[in-house]
Amino acid sequence: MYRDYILDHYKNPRNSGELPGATHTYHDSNPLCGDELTMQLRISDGHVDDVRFSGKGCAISQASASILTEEVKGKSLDEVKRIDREHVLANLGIPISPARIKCALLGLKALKGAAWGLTAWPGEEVKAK
Amino acid sequence: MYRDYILDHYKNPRNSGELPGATHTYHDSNPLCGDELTMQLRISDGHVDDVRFSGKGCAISQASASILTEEVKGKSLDEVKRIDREHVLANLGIPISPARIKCALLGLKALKGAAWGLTAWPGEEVKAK
Amino acid sequence: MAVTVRAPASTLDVARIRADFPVLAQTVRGKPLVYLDNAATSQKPRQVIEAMSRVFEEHNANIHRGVYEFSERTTAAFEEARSKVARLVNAPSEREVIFVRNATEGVNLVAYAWGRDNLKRGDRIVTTVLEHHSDFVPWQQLAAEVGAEIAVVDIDGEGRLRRDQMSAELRKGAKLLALTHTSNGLGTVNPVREIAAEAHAAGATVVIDAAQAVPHTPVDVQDLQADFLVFSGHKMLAPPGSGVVWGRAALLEKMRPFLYGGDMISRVSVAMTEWNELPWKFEAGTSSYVDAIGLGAAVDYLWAVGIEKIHEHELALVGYLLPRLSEIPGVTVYGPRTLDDRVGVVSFNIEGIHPHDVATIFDREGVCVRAGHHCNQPLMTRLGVPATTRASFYLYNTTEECDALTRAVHAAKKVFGV
Amino acid sequence: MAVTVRAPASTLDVARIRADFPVLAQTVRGKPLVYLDNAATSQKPRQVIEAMSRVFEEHNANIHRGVYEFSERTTAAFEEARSKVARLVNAPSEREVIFVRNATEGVNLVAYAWGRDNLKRGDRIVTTVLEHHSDFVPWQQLAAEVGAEIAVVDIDGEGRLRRDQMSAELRKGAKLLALTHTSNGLGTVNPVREIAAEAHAAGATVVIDAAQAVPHTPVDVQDLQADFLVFSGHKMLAPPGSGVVWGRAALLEKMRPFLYGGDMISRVSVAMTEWNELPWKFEAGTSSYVDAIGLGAAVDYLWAVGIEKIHEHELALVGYLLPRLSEIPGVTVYGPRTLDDRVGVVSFNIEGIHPHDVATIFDREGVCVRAGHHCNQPLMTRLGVPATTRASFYLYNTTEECDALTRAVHAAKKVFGV
Ligand SMILES: Cc1ncc(COP(=O)(O)O)c(C=O)c1O
Ligand SMILES: Cc1ncc(COP(=O)(O)O)c(C=O)c1O
Repeated sequence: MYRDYILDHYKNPRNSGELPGATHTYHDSNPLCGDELTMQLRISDGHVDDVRFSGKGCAISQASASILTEEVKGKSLDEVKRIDREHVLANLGIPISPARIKCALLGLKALKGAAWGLTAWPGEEVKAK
Repeated sequence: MYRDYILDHYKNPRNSGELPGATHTYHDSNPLCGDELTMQLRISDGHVDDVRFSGKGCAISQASASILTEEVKGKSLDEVKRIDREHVLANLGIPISPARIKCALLGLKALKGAAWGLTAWPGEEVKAK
Repeated sequence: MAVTVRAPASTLDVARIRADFPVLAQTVRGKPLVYLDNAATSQKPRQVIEAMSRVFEEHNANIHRGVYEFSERTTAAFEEARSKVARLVNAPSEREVIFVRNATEGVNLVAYAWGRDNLKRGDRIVTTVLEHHSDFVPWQQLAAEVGAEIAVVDIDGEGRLRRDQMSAELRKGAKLLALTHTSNGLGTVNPVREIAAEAHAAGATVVIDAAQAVPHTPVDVQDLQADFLVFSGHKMLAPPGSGVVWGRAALLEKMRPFLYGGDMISRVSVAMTEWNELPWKFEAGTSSYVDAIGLGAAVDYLWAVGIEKIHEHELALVGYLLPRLSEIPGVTVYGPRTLDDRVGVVSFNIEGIHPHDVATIFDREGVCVRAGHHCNQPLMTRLGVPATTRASFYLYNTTEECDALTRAVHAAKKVFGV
Repeated sequence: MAVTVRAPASTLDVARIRADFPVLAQTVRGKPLVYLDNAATSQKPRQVIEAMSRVFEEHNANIHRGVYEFSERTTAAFEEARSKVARLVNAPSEREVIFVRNATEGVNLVAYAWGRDNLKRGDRIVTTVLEHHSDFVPWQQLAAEVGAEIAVVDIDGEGRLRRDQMSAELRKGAKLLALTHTSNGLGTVNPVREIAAEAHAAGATVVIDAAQAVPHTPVDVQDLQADFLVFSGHKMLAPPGSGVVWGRAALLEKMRPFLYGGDMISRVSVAMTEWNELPWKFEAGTSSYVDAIGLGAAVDYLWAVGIEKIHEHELALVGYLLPRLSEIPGVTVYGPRTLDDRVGVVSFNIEGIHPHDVATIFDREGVCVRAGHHCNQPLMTRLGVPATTRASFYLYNTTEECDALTRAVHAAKKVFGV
């Protein structure tokens, strides 16, 4: 599961940090692992002008997010909305065990949240106290 | 379990009915079976002058109560208070299966309740609604 | 009381089925076991017993939180059981299937987590005299707590629900309908779909007790238009400890949780807590995951046999037993006298013999039946009896066992000279 | 971090014990299984697996209500399991032992049935940052419902409870103390007896979460002076589905029931209900009687081995592992650095590797450990980490398995180049 490719993205994340002038931002987390992830997009003319992510967590979640940012740059918003789980898992190029699927897909979830302009994931509104 | 002796007491209960001038009365029941049993004692000079029971239910509970009434007549109140489960089960002269123990001892329970002058069995006060 | 009914034919290969149930080869006091207490609990096929042992022997680990293979395998088996249950009752989504201990806990879950927030002083709860204590006492107590009223719909002389009375009660307005799909005391099947429609029209939420339905007949929560439906695995070949609440996602999402603790949370801080998603929001602490996996195996078994066929088989047995039992002098049979809308439950009494004495004598003949109030005291009061003797069938029972039962009735009459 | 501890000697015949656990002979990805997730759930010996199958194969029937031999045999086995549990924790009476699904349901039972009637606005609940979510969230939610306050006592740098703070909080007055006997996150054992005495002096009722205590050390409810004590069978060789609440009879008798339905009643009419006697007043519906019988067999097994010896064995393993693990560069161990007042739980992190990645790599080596927050989010927040990796021992673990763990740490470091 920990091929050099993954470890490289984990240790040297691409497009990491704060995005100045971001038009779309979404934060998500996986409380089970303590993974945290924020995706930011700057959209102009319906296309991804720039993208950044920031977060902390396991190698799988951070590498998966890093790989995703490389892919979406320049894509249209519609194309971004169409990226699916299978595609992201295939991108990682390694078998992901069931317990780690959520880690692998956290970046995609945050990306979709940003692309659709969500403020909370449907059905996951905070239902506290 | 259904020896003639038991069936005879069931069909021809001894000391059955209402006891005029009863000094001690106790009613108990076994909701699981729907057995109901009232024991009445007339005590004078600390001795059982007369005893009656009334009730309805299974052969075991009714026969056991009937046999018990025959036994206690003339006994002192102290002697009645000392009658124990083992004695009653031995009196029946047949093996009683675990599920029927409560039936076999209902008469004793009502008798003790009467002898001790209880209004409710300790720990079984009605805890309703 | 003479009863004649046209018995349908059974298409089950009962000999083959019986070979799957190790307990049925047992004897009681030297006589073959005749197990006719299936409404209390069913026996288990080796497929279920082995599915459970296999977890312990091959990959046991706590579910949901383990990042290692055994935990993943056990979690997969547990969630697969949930999918099977969802398909069994045609739930729109697995998210709506909550594992609990038994039907009783299921009703309590709804009473605590939905009822306390949705019922208030003066609201009306409509229910029936056929309810098992588990679908009656939780509502009675909740009504007392919040100040709601309870209307209890009666039955007719054959133990069928008074439909006119039910409609009238619902027309008066109701916030909740608590209705048993199938009576465990008499075997009556209620017209749930029709009544649920009337209840919805009256603005009521509909809770169905399907503890005696799911094991014996096809049940489709969407077709019934239920809002909540509960049942117990142990009455359908699965182990005790495997019960189910199905509920509409829209309701479950709005509800507060019931039990609080591990696994049902998403995030906990000293100040506040966020809940997990459905269905786990309602599954606090370590689930009875091996029991649930046993239920999954039981569903597989029932499917392979065919639930519709099981129902026909049981009706065939009722059709065989009912006339034979009814013709014995002194025997009174309670409940439906025909095979319409009923399951394989036959309740009766023998004049002059208390049901407990009947059951004790039956036991000596190897015949296991239930004697008592069957957790149906309001129904017993309605019938005017302290208790009944009840025989209840399942897929492995035979007409020979019906004969053993009638022989046992004669034996009891002989002992008591009635 | 260098740690040296004097390891006591183990007197267990571990090879013989391991032969009783079929799952331990399994391999994972071709490597021998090294099961170090016992704080999550334990493995089961064949004695327990067979005790359960035996019920299904030999005399399965629903308990308590059947007037026939199978029901009587199953009831006897179930109630015998209760007696065993009562003796295990030295309960004054079996009437005080209530079977529930797990420790979580146990805490909720107390919160609903005792808490709702005894806590009111402004009352104080004292608890600790060591609590498992199951002994924290129920109180947090109850406090919010009734308007009570919660005080959360902190730990020191070694993960031991701040006794001074605990005393101070209790002196301010408390209606309830909710205290874990043993921390599942760090292995700390709390001085329960002393704290319970202070709590009683302050007028508080004492609820002890003994989920990590009863499986690993002798627990005596009378000696501890607890009012309620909960634990889970699945962490002590028994199946999931077998949990226990012990409570003082005087309190249980005054409490309202928790779940309503069959078996917990004595008499039901449309207008009112009378409750059954203890303990059945708190056991509604069909109990998980086979799981409970499995717990009885587990208690037999633990007794035969000796719980004090199991405790010593686990401490010997901690004494072996702790120095070896601590000397690996980049490894941080959380919790007590000595063997005093602790059990066989070792929580740690490797710098530069997230615990989930650690656990995934361990899994490839056949080593099963837990990675995450261990249902201890307030504790994780306190430690300033999102998660830890946790190894936890039981009677069948060996020093060779400790070596496998340290080898796996080195493997993980190599993969991540740290
Ligand atoms: C200290 C402690 N309390 C409570 C629990 C909850 O146990 P269960 O999930 O069996 O209810 C656990 C189990 O992880 C525990 O370790
Ligand atoms: C109609 C009905 N409802 C509810 C129950 C309660 O089931 P359990 O004891 O499994 O909770 C039963 C079982 O007797 C039943 O027959």
